[in-house]
Amino acid sequence: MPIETAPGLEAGVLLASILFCLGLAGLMMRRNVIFMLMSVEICTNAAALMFVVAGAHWGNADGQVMFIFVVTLAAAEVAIALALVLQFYHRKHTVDIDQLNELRG
Amino acid sequence: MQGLLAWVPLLPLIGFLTLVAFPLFNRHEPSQRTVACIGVGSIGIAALFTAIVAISVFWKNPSEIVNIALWQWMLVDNLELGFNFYIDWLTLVMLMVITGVGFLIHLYSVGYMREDADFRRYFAYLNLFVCAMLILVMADNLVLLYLGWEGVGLCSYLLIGFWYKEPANGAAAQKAFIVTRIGDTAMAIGLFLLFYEFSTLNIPQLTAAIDGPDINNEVVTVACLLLLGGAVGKSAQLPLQTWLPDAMAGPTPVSALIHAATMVTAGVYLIARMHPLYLLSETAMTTVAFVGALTLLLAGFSAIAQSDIKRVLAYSTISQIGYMFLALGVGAWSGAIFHLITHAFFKALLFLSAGSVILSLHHEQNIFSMGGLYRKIPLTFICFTIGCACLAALPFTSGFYSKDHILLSAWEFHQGINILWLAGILGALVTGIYSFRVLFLVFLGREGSASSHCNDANTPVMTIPLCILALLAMIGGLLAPPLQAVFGSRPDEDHSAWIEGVAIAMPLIGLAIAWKLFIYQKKSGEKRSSIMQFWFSGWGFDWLYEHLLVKPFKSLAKINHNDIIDNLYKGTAALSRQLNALLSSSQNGQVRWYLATFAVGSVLFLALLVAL
Amino acid sequence: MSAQELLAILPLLIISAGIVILLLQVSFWRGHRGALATTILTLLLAIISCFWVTGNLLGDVSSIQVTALLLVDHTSLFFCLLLFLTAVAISIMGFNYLRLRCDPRGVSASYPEEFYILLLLAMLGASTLIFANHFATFFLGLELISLALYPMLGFAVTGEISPKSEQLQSLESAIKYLILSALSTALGLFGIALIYSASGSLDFNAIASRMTELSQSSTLFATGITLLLISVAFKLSLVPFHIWTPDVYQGAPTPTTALIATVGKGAVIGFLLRFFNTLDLFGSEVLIDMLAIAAIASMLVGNLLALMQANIKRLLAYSSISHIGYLIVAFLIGKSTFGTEAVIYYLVAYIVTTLGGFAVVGLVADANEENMLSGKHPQEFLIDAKNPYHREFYRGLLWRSPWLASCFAAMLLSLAGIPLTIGFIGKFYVFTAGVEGQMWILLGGVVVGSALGLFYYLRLLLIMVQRNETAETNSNGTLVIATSGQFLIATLTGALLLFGIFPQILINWINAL
Amino acid sequence: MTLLAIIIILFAGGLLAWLAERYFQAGGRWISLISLLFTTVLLTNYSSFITSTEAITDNTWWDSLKIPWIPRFGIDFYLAIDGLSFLMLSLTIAMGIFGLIMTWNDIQFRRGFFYFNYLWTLAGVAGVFTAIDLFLFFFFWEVMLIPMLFLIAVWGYERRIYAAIKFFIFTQASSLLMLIAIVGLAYIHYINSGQLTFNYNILLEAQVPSDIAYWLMLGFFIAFIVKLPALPFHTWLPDAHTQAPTAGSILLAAILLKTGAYGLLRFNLPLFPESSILFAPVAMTIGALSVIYGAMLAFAQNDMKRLVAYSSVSHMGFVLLGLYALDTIAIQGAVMQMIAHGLSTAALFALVGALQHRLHTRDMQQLGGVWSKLPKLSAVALFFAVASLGLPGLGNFVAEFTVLVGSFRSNHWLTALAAIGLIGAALYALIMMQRVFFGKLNKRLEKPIQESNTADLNVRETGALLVVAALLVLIGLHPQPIFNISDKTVQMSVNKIESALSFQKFPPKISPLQVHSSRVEPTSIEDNTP
Repeated sequence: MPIETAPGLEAGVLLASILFCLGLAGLMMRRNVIFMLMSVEICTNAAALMFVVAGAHWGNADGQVMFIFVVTLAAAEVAIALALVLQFYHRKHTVDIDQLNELRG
Repeated sequence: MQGLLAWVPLLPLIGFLTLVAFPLFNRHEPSQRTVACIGVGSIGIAALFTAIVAISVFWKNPSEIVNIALWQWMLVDNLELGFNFYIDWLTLVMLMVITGVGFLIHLYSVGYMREDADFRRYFAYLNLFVCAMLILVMADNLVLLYLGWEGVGLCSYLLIGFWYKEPANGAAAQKAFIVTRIGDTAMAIGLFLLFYEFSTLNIPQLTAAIDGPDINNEVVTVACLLLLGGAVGKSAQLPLQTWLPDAMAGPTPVSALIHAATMVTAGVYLIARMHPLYLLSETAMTTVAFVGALTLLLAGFSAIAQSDIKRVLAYSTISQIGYMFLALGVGAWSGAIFHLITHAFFKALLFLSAGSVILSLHHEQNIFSMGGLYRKIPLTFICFTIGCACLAALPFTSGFYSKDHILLSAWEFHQGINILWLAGILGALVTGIYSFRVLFLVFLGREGSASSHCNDANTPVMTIPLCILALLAMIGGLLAPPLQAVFGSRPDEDHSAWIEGVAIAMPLIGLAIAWKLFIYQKKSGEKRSSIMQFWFSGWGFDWLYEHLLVKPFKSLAKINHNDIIDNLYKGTAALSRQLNALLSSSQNGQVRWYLATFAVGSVLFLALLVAL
Repeated sequence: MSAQELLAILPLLIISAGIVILLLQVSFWRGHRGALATTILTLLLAIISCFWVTGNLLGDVSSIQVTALLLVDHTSLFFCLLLFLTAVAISIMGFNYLRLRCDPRGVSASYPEEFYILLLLAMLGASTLIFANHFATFFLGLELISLALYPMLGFAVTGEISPKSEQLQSLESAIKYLILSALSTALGLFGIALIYSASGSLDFNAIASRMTELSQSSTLFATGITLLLISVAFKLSLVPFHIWTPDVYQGAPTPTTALIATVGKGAVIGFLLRFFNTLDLFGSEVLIDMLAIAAIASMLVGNLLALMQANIKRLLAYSSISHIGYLIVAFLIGKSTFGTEAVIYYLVAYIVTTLGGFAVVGLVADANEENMLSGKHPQEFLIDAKNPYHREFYRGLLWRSPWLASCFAAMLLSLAGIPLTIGFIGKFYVFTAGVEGQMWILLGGVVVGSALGLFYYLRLLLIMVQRNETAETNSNGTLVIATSGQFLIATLTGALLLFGIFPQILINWINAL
Repeated sequence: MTLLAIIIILFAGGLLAWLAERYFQAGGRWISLISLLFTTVLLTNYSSFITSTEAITDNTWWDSLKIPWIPRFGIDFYLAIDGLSFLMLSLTIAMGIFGLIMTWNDIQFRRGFFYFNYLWTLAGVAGVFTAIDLFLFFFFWEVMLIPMLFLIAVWGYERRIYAAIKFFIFTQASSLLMLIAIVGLAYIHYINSGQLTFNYNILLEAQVPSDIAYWLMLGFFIAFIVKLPALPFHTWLPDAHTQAPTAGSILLAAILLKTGAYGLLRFNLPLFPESSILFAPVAMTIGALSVIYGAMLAFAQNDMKRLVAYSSVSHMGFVLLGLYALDTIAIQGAVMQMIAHGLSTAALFALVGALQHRLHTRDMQQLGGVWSKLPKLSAVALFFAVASLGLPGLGNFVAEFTVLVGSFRSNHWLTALAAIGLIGAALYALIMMQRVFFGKLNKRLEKPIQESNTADLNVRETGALLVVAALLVLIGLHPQPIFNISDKTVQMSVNKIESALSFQKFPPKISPLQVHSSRVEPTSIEDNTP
């Protein structure tokens, strides 16, 4: 049952978008893979936040459920990512993403 | 009886085929004797048949017409062409000239070409030529005529370039073919126009259709002019006359047969054949007349300046055909044909005797290195003299009668002194000059460089034709064919005597001048006066065409040698290769750059969302 | 959740069961062949179950709603079927790939079995995505695929004996894909969130019903859809989100490449069809135009990029970009069943051909690898003619191993859309769709694209038929491909020709489902 | 049934030839020869129709075969033959045999595969000439390209890859336009009649709004003139011809080019009469320009093969001119030109091939004075050169003359322009004779002639060439049978045109608007799923 759009929603959208943009910026600026992963997390969480806001706005639980999903996903993703980064470090002895440009053309 | 006529063109064809097919059946070359038998024999029989038919069928009534339908050639929509022959007296005359003179020249060739390795090829070509020429004159529709027309063109090409090892000959041959082809194309377009207008190309039907009430005169004029284009090309008249002098590169008998007696007169035949059409168009007639007049003068003057015996004859041929055109132009159809016949006789005679001179001098053709040959080769001398006399139209030679006829008609044409007549008269004078000039330079006067090692190369096979031709040239004046049925007879009113007088006087004056100028001229053609030089080069037409047409075309072709249009596609290919390079550089393997593009892409999409 | 519903999602259940079994099996008794057997068995069972479920969907019940999350209908089942078959092919490829690169008895033992587990996981994700009728399931499926893909992309790393450079490239591709796809996921999530906040629901049907009252032009909603579309476009590697494709394709182990190129895209297309149909988004000009632009861009850019490409895996990557572009043309003509049919047919053509292409490339590389391991040739990737992924390696292949070359030629011709192959019929469908929708610009794009495409396909083709003047190309010797591989290629070629010459068969199947 | 048999024999023969290579080297060509002869025998089934063309006035097709293929789109495997198809088919087979015999010993590398491609090309072309279902037509249209591609790319000369790809991209890209046009036509017909079909006979009655028809017509037209080829799409031809092996060039020149002309006559004119009338002046201009331009380029070439190739551009220009004169005589002439050009040019290519085989060059700067060494070859070459410059009494003349006579009736100036091409033809033909055969023997040639005791034409070659020559003479002197055979087809197109002309007085009923309105009920091609 939609409550007619409270000011909360716009604010939430705004906040989330800012958050997302921050993440994106970090992603593009950082060269250290670890930090890049963090930035991705920020982006993801921005989305998650959006869900929560929306859920609150509509007053139903789906938002929260999605939030759980997102968090889980993030965890899994990071786990794999770290494994890969580890391998990367093994072989190149660096975590600088720009070293990772053998494939091109 | 009439069926024999179908064999007349067929026999040379058979001769040609057998000669060509020889190597298919046995590997070593046949003996000259066999070749000669086939080559000459086929023409001989053809001539015989013609004679038989002429005597049995045509002799009695001059209005006899024979139609021979062989088979349906094309029948599409309303285009109906038969492979049919149509023989009236005009055709018959041509037949007799072609087969008769042709036979003599064939015979002569046996002697002339005896040393040549390609004996068989020579006679094959010659037979093919006769066949084509016969079809040309016998055709009952213009397309069939065109077939013969092109056929003779091809043969002339092959025979001019007969000694193919010499590049110059090849060039001359090409020139001949292409220049005539230009005329032929005009003629072809003329045919299209005629068909478009009258929806038939059958000559009798055309002549019938012309009598119809509503005739678009412009169309007829244009058609006539286009046909004239073809005629001008074949008959080496202005402006397409340049090929004939070069065509002398071929063996001399060839020059005699093709470039004097028969092929070059095809144009005259064509116009005579289509005369009902021309009668409808004043413009066309006058054009023909003036082309003739102009040509005969130009060629005549050029002939005076030549140093090569054959080129002199070539120019004289052009100028004589000019006379014929003049005659056609003034409507003296039968006169034109009559001159055609006599010209065939004496010009063939001249060429053949020239040939024996050349042969006797081991292929020396420069008249300035000849002289005083009358002792060495008397027979040739006599024949040549007769020829010259006829050419110059001295009284009581065949040439005199025909040319006189032409001059008179030119006079009648405007009832009095007029340009055409004057041109003819002047031409007669010039003719006298150049013909006797060459006679004197070659046979009289003091000996030239080449004259010393001259030994008579005449063999019976060569002398017999010479004598016969000489005889014909003498008495040819009496053989005026009965062509009234074809052209309709015109009342010939009597003329004041002085006109005749002028006509008779002119050649004699020419003779005198020639004697004055050339009999003791020192034997060196080196330094000519500029005017002579100009005439020598045939009034600079070659130069003109070279710079006006040939050079531009060649350079254009060279510029576009590899197809400008292709660059369009090459360009496209290059462009896409560039784009490929550009885009590939975007794939630089940098993750952060990739992220950036991703971001930009997203922004773009959102922008689209706003924009759209 | 009734029994009928449970039965409806039988394929999912079977796959999941298969995963569990495989896990247990691996943990107790490692064995490459065993793992393969189980995988294929599972997949076959799933396939059969698909048919069975289809059998149940008769007459009035054209589709079964399983809770709010899943919806089983004919189209989705067909997609499942298709993808499972693909998976079988991929597992065979994987077997040949890993056979040479992992040896459990090595110093640091490297085990191939996990590959199959991941494969099954990906399939589970894919089928979930296809059945998804709710953003939660959509998200779940999509992520399941991605999460399974990351390790598969990097799988060469475990193969100790595989060449070092190969390992590095594989790793690189994995990391690149991970970061980029994580971002796109986040974006997609954000989009979903916006949609949710606009419509207040995550269920497609609910959203559809809501859309009627909430105005179409609601900014939030539109933005949300756009963002979602972007992340989907990323998965489909539509321009301008294509840029990861070549690197990832090139670096990854060839079976994985095949997987990501076929299943990864196929599932997403399946989802897209349902999503657009349920929400009836074909109505909205904006989205259509967006997709159209992306499609044209993909055709042109993809082909242009491929034009001079010498590395065959990259080449196929680029060509796949352009092919998705063509597919979108068919997709755009909307909810008419003909549109769906066209999309499906083109997808089948695309999958068969792409699989074939990658199969050949992979197996050729494997054969070459085998020669190297058996010490026939010193291994050196510097000379192009020795690099099994380079164009030059294929010079004169037709004279060395005719059958293989012929099959590959067939694949290339199919990619180029020449008759006698399935690719041609696919293209014909696209053209028909384009004409029906009167999308002349798009058609122009297709024509130009195809013309460009011809160039590189033909060049590859003609290189194979070149008489090999140079001796050293001979030294690659005849390539002996493993029997299973031969079987696979033969089957794919067979299908390619069969459906190319008698398309009606396939059409009937599509319409029957 | 015969038609199917012909096509199948060719396909099967190809496969056999390929497999036979394994077991005995010479197998391929014998198998090809046998299968070709066999098809010839099959063709004689239709002799009855040739003799009596009036006998079967009711139906245009002599024989047809219809098997449902893709019911989903109403596509049938529909072959049929009429006079035109028969002529083209005979030409195809004849030239196939000719090429085979002329290049009997040329191919050393992978003979089996060569003859496989050779026969498959022929099969494809045979399909093109007999397919009456538009989809099927397109199908064969593409199928014939692939083997040709291989012929050029594998057995070609120096720049074969470039030539092959160029050839393929040109034809393929243009044919995609045709595919769009085909689908468009079928779709519009479907919209109007509710019946989805690609059947030519039915689509002839399709009511297409004139503006759309114009575009569709262009789609077909471009595909066909690329193949013809005409300005400005001709540039693939010189490369393809020059680089292809002799047999390939023969096929290209004699047969593949004809498919374009055939398509124009069979599809463009009858399917889109109104738009053809509108478009005719443009097309005729293109034709006339091609005549001139091709001749000029031919004249400029140094490579003998390129010269002949460009001469084909010039000759096919006449075909285009004739077809779009929309006049019975002209169209008949165009048909005649297809055949005559096929014969003469094929022979010329064969001769160039023979020359290159003996002297290892086709560059005219390297050649010269060949006549003295190879009189037979040169004589034959002379014959065909003369034929291609359109000497009366040979096939080409009949063709060109009829074309010009006919087209003069519809457009004076363009025809006059094209007639100038006759001069051009003389130029290049003679220049070729002069540079290659006449003149002194080129110094460069003495060595090759010494070391490889160069033999003149042998019995096999002479025989083949003489047969072709005889055919040309026959056509030149007695073309009537051919006119009669093709008459019915030509009449059909012309009638279409004329009815359209009369129709133009009262503008067509269907307006685009109406189409859109009628687009409502069957929005898409769904209702006729089997």
